[in-house]
Amino acid sequence: MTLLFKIPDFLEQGITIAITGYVIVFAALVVLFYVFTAVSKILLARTKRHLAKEGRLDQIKEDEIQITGEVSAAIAMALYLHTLLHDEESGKITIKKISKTYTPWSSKIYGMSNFNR
Amino acid sequence: MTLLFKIPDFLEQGITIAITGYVIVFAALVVLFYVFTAVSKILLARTKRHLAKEGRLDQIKEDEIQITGEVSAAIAMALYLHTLLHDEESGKITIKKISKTYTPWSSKIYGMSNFNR
Amino acid sequence: MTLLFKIPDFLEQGITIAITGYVIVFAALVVLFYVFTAVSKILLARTKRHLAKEGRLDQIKEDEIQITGEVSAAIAMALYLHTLLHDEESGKITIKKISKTYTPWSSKIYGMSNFNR
Amino acid sequence: MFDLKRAFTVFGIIAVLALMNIVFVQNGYSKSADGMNITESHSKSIAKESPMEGLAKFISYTGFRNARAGNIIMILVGLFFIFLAIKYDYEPLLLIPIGTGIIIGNIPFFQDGGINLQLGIYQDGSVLNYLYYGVTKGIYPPLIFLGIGAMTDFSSLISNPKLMLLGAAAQVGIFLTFLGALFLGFNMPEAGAIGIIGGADGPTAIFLSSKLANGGIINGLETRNLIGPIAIAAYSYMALVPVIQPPIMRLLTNKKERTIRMKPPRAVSKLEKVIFPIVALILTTFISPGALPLLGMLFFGNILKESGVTKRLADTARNSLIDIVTILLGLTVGASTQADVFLTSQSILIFILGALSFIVATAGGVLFAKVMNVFLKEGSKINPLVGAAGVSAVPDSARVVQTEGLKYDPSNHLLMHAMAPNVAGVIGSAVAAGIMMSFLM
Amino acid sequence: MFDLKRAFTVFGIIAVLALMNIVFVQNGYSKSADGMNITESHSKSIAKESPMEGLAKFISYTGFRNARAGNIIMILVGLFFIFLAIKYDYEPLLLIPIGTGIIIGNIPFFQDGGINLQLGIYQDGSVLNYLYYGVTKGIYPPLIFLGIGAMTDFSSLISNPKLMLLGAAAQVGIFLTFLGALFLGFNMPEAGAIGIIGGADGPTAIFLSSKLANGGIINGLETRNLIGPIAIAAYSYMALVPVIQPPIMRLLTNKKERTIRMKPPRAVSKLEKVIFPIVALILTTFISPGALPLLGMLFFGNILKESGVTKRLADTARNSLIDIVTILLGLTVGASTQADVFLTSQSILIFILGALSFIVATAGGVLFAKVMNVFLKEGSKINPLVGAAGVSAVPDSARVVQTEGLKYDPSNHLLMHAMAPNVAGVIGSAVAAGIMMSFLM
Amino acid sequence: MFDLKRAFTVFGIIAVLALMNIVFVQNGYSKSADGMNITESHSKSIAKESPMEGLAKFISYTGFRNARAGNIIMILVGLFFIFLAIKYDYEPLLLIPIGTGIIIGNIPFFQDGGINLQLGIYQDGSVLNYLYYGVTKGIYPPLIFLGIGAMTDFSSLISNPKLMLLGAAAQVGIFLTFLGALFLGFNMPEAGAIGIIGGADGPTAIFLSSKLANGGIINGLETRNLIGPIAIAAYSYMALVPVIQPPIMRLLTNKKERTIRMKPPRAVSKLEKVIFPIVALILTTFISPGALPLLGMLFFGNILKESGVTKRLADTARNSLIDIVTILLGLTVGASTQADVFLTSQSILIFILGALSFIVATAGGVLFAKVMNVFLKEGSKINPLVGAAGVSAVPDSARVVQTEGLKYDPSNHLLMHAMAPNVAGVIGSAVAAGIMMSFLM
Ligand code: NA
Ligand code: NA
Ligand code: NA
Repeated sequence: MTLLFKIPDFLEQGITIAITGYVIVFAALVVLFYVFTAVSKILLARTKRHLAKEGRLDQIKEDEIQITGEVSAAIAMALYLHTLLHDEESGKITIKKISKTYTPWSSKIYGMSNFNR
Repeated sequence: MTLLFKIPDFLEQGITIAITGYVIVFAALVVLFYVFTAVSKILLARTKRHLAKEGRLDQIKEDEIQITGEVSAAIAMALYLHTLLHDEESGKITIKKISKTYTPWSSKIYGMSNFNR
Repeated sequence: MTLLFKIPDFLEQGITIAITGYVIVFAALVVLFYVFTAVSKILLARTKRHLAKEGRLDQIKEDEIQITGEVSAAIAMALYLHTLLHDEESGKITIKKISKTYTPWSSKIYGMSNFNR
Repeated sequence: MFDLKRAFTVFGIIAVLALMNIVFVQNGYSKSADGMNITESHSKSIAKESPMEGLAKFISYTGFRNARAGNIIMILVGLFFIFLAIKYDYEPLLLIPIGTGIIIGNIPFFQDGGINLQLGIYQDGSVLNYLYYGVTKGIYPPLIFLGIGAMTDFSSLISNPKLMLLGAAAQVGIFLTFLGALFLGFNMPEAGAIGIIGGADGPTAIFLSSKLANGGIINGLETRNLIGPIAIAAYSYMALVPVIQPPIMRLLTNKKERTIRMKPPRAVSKLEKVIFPIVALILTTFISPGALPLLGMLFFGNILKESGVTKRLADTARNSLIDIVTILLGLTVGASTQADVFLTSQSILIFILGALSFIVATAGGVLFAKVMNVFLKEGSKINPLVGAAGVSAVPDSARVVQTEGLKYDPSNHLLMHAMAPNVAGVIGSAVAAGIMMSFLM
Repeated sequence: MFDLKRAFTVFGIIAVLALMNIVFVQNGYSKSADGMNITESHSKSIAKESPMEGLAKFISYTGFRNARAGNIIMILVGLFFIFLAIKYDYEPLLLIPIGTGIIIGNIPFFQDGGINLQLGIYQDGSVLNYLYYGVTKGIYPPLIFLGIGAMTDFSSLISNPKLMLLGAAAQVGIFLTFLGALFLGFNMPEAGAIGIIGGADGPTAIFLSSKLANGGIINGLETRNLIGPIAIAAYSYMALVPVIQPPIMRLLTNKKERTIRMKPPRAVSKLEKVIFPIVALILTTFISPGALPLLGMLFFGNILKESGVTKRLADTARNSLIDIVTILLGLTVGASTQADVFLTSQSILIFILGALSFIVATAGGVLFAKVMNVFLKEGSKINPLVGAAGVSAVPDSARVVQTEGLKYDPSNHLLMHAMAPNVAGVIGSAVAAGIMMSFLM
Repeated sequence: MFDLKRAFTVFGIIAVLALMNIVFVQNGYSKSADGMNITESHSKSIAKESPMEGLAKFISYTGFRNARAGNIIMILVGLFFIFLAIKYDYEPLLLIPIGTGIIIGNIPFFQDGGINLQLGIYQDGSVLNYLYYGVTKGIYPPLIFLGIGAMTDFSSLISNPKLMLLGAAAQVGIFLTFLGALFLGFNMPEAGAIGIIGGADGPTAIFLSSKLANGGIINGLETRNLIGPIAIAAYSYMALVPVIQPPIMRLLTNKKERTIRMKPPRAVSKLEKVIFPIVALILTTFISPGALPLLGMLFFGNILKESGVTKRLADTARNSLIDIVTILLGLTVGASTQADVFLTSQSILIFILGALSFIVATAGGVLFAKVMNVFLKEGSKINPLVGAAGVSAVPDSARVVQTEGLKYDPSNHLLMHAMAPNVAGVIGSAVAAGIMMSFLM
C-alpha cells in the first residue's frame, strides 16, 4: 500500500478500516447468500420428501414445485401500477375527507372523525 | 401456630404475612361481592319503582325485568365460535394483505398501506 | 395612567404588561389579517392572469372565480346536522361493538378486535 | 344462595368490623402521636409479628385508615365530573380522564415518616409521577396542539380574515384576570399563569402554568405549584361554556343584533390552505417567540394535514398520538389534585378568578363585534353573538353561538362564522401565553 | 450460476476460515489474559494498524468471538418460544416479542475492560437500556392494564358476583409460593416478588418485581435483580396453561362435578357496567392502596370503555397504546435474559417455584368451588372446573375450562361462567401485589 | 369593508412602525453593546415600567429583533423542502416534517445574557430539547427500523439471494466518503459518521452520528455535534435520488446492458419468509454486533409481520408507532439546524462529501453488477441498472431503476428485481454502521 504521495498516519489507519470494513460488509451478505441458498434447497428437498412419501412426486414436475413466479410478478406489477394511480387518488380523497371534518377538535368531532376513518 | 419442626424467625413472619395477605385478598373481593349484589338490587328496585309509577308493573313479570340471559349466552357462544373461526381466517387474510404492500417503506407506500387498512 | 386610588408598584407594572400584552395580541392578529387579505388577492390576481393568458377571462364573471361559498355553507350545515345525528348513533354502535368483544385480553381476541375495527 | 351468604358472613363480619374500627379510630387520628407509632412499628417490620399485628399493620396502610375529609371531597368532585361527562356529554374526552384522575389521585395511602410506597403523583418513582413529567415539563400540551393542528380546518378564518379580530378581542379576559390575580396577592408569574385561564384553552393553560407557576423560582420570585388548580379551572369552565356564555350573550345584545345574517363565506382554494399554516407559523412566532412550542406544533400539525402528501402522519397525529397524550394528560392533571396539595384557599381564588375571566372574555368578544359593526357597512355587519366564540373553548363556544342564533331565527346558522373567531381565539391565547413568558420568565 | 458461485468462493473461504478460526480460538479464550490484550489493542486503536490487524481487531468484536455457551442456550430458548407461538399459537403476542427479545439480548458483544459499545440492555446509553426503563421503573405494566381495562367486559362478573370469590381463592398460589421462596433462602422482598408468579398475570409480576426485586435495597435488605426470571417464568407458564391445568382439574374433580350445568348469567344493564369500574376502583384501592398503579389504570381503562362517551380514547388505549407497550415490554423483558445475568441457580429455583405456584393456584380455585358447593343449594351449584379460571392467565385458563367442560358434556359451555373468576383473578392478584408492597417495601 | 380597514389602520400603523423600527435598529445591533443593555433592562424587569418601556422590552424579544441572516436563510431552506415535497412528491413524509422543523428551529428568540426562555432545541427544559433526546440518544432510529421491518417484504431477496451482493457493493460509498472526510480534516469518529451518508439511509445516519459525532469525547477524541448536517444531507440526497442517480446509471452502462431482461423471481413460501428474519438477525449481528440496535429491531419488526400470529403488533409498529416517531424525528432533526449551530464551513463540506458518496455508491452498485455478469452465464445476467438500487434509499432508488429501465424497453419491468438489492442495501449499511462503531468507539 505505497502511494505516490505521503499520506498521514491516521489516513493510513483509515484506509485499513475502510478496506476491512468493506470486506466485512461483503462477508456478511455473502454468508447470508450462502445460508439462504442452502435454506431454500433444504426446504425444497423436504417438500419433495413429503410428496414422495405420499407417492405424488412423479405426478408433479420440478417446475411446479418451484413456481417460476411469473404470476407473482404480474401481480406485483399490477399492484405497482395500482399504487401509482392510488397515490394521486388518495390525495384527492384526503382533501375531501378533510373538508368533511368541518368543525375542529370537539370531543364530539373527535368521536366522529374516529368513527369515519 | 406451633409446628412440629423449628422454623426460622423470618419464616414465621412470612407465615403471618401470607395469612394476613390471603385474608385481605378475600376481604377485598367479598366486599366487592356484597357491594355489587347490593347495587344490582338497588338498580332493580329503581326500575320497578319507575315502572310502578307508570302503572306498568303488573303487566311485567319479575323474570322479564331481570332477563335470564339465555339469549345473551347464546350470542356469546356464537361469538366464541365465530372467534375461533375468525382466528384462522384472519391469519390468512393477514398474509394476503401483507403480500399486497409489496414495496417497502416508501413514503408513497406508507400512504397506501395506511389507505388500505 | 393616574387612578383615583393608590395602586401598588407591582400592580402598576402589571397594568403595563396587560396593556402591552393586549396590544400585541391584537397586533399579531391584525398582521395576520392584513397578510391573508393580501395573499388571497394575490392568488386571485394570479388566477385571473392565468385565465387572461388563455383568453378565457371574459367568459367568466368575477363571482364565479371567487365562489361565494353558498354551496360550501350548505355542505357544512349538512355535515353539522349529520354530526349531531351521528353522535348519538355512534354511542349506540359503541355499545354494540363493545358487547361483541366479549372475552377480554386474549392474544387471540387482541387480533380479533383489531380485525373488526 | 342463602346458605352461601351465611357462609360469607364470616368473612363479611371480619371485614366490616375491621373497617368500622378503622373509621372510628381514624377520627382520633393525630399525625404527631399516632402517626409516629405507625412509623415506628413499620421500622420494626422485620421483627416478629403475630397475624393480628400483621393485620393491624396492614390496616394502618389502607385507604380507610389514611383518608382525610379532603380526599372524600375530591373523590366526590371526580365522580361529579364523570357524571357531567356521561349525563350531559360536557367535553367527555377531558372530563372522564380528569374525573377518574381526581379519584385516583385522592385514594389515600400511607406516607408518614418519609415512607415512600411510590403510589402518589407527588412521590418520586411512582408511575403517576413519571407520567406527570409530561405536565410539569410542558411536553404534553404541544403534542396536543400538534394533533389539534392536524384536525383543524382554517378555511373559515381564511375566507373571512376580519373575524380573526374577534379572537384577539376576547383575550381581554386573560389580561384582566392577570390584574385581578395580582390584586388578590398572587405574585407576577403566578398571576400570569392564572390569567391564562381566560384563554379558555386547556393545553395553553397547562403549558403556561408549567412554566410560570410550577413551584420553582421564576425570575427571582418563589412560585407555588398551581398547575393543578389552573388546569382544573380551565377545563371545568370549558366544559361549562354552554352554561356560562348564553346569559352574557343575551345581556349584551338586542334582538335585532342577534338576528343579523352574515354572507356565507367564500370557498377557499387548496393553495391558500397550504400557505396559511406556514405564513401564520412564521408571523405569529416572530411576533411572540414564546408561543413557539404551542403555535409551532399547531401549525406543524396543520401543514401535515393540508400538504396533502403526509396524510398518514396527519392521521396518526390526530388519532393515536393525541388520544394517548389526552389520556395521560387528563389522568395526571386529575391526579395532581391530591387533597393536601389542592384544597387550599388559593385554589378557591383561582376558581373565582377563572369564572370571571370566562365572563369577561365572552363580553370582550361580543362587545368588540358591536364596535366593528360601527365601521362596517350594511350587509357586511357581524352578528355580535359570533364574538362570543372568540374565547376559543373550541368547538363548544361555536356551538353555543349556533344554538343561541337559532333561538332567535331558526334558519340563521352561525356555526361556520363562529368557527373563525373560535380558531383565532386559540392563536390569540397562545400568543398571549408567549407574551406572558417573555415578560415574566 | 455455477460460475458465479465459484467467484463467490473467494469471499466465502475468507469468511468461513475467519469464522472457523474464531470459533476455535474462542475455546481457549480466558477473560484475564486474552481479554486484557484485546482491551489493550483497543486502547491503541488510534495507532497504526495493518489491514490484517484491523481485521483481527474486528474479529475480536464479533459475536462468534464473544459467544459463551450461555448465549447459545438462551438463543435456542428464544427460538423455542417463537416456535411455540407460531406452531401452537400459545400466547403469540407475548412469546414472539419475548422470544425475539431473548435472541437480541443474547447476541454476544465485546464488553471487556469496561468498553461500552452501548449495545447490551444492561449497558448505559444503549437503546435497549432506555427502553428497559419502562420495566425497571414499573411504567409499562400500568399502561398494559389501561389497555386491558379498555378491552375487558366485566359483565359476567357483575351478573354473578359470587364467582368473584373463586378469583380470590386461587391467589393462594401467591402466598404459598412466597413461603416456598422464603424457605429456599430468598429474602423477604425477593420472596414476595417470586410469589406473584402464582398470580398468573404478567404485568403484575413485572410491576411487583420491579418494586421488590430490582437489585436495590428494599426495606433494608439487599435484593437481586430478579425481574427477568420472574417475568419469563410468569409468561412461560401463562402460555403453558393449556398444558399445566387440565391434569390438576381432572385430579380434583369427579365426572359428576365436571358435568354440573350452571344457570346462564342474567343480562347486565349499561348503568351497572358504568358503575362497576368506578366502585371497584374506589373499594379495592381503599383496601389495598399498593394496587393503585395497576387497578387504578385497569378500571380507568374500563371507565373509558363503558362510559360510552370516550370511545376514541378507549379504542386507542386498547389498540395502539397497548400494542406499543406490549412490543417494548416483550422485547426488553426478553432481552433482559442476557445469559451472564440470567443463567443462575436462582433462576432455576424461580422456575420450579413458578410451576408449583400455578399448580397450587389451580388447585385452590377448584377446591374452593367445591367448598362453596357445600353451602349452595341444588340448582345454584358451581361447576368446579370453573374454579381453575380463578388463576387469571386471561383468557387462556377460561378457554381451558371451556375445553375441559366440553369433553365431559359436549353441550355444556362453561366459557361465560369462567370469565368471571378469570377477571376476578386479575383483580385478586393486583390486590395481593399491593399487599406485598405494603408489607415489604 | 373599506371603513373597517380604515379603523384597522390605527392598529396597523402601530404594528408596521414598530416592525420597521425593529428591522432598522437591528442592522446596527451589536451583541456586546446593545445586547448587554437589553439584558440589563431585563434583569430590572421587576422594577417600574411605563407601557412604552414594556412595549420596547417586548420588542427586544420578538423574532424581528433577534433575527440574523442565517435564520432567514434557513427558513427559506425549510420552505424549499416543503415546496419540493408538495410539488414534486419527493419523500414528503421526511421533507415536510424536516422542512417545518427547520422553520421552527430558526424562529429567532432572545437568548443573550444566559436568559433561557426554554424555546430553542438546544435550551435545557424546552419541549424541542426533550423530544430531541430521541435523536441524541439514538432511540428514534431503531424504532423507525422496527416499523420498517414490519412493512418490508423480503421475498425478492429470498427468491434471488445473489442480488444481495449488489447491496453490499454499493456500500463502497460509505468507506470512500469516510476516507474523503479524513482527508478533509475531520477526525476519525466524525469521519465515520459522515461516511454513513453514503449508506443512503436516514435512520442509520442519525443513529451512527448520535454515537460518533455527538459533541462528546469519543475514544479520546473531541467530536463536534454533526448530527444535524449529516441527517439533513442524508435525507436531502435520499429525496433527490431521482435527480442524482440516472446520469450515473447512463454513464456506466450501454444500451444493450440496460435492456437485459431478468428471469422473474420464484415464489417464496411462508416458511422461508418466517425463517429469513430470524436467521438474518442472528447471522448479521454475530458478524457485526454494533448493528444490533438497528438490525435487531428491523428483523424483530419483520418477525412480527411474517409470523402471522402477531398481526396487531405488526400493524401498530408499521402505522402509529413509526408515524409518531417519524413526526418527532423529522421535526427535531429539522429544528436542530438552528442557524448559529448549523451554518458552518463543515456543514458545507459534509454536503459536498454527501453528494459524492451518493454518486460513488451508485457507481459501485452498477459496476459490481457488470462484474458479476462476467461470471454469470447467458440467461442469468443481471441488468446493471438494478445495481443502482443497492444504495438503499428505499424505495426511491428501486423506482428510479424501474423508470430508467422502461425508457429503453417499455415492457421490461425491473422493479421487483431492484427491490432485492434495495433491501440488502439497508442491511449492508447497518452492518457498516456497526463496523464503524466497533472500530471508532
Ligand atoms: Na383563547
Ligand atoms: Na391472578
Ligand atoms: Na445502504
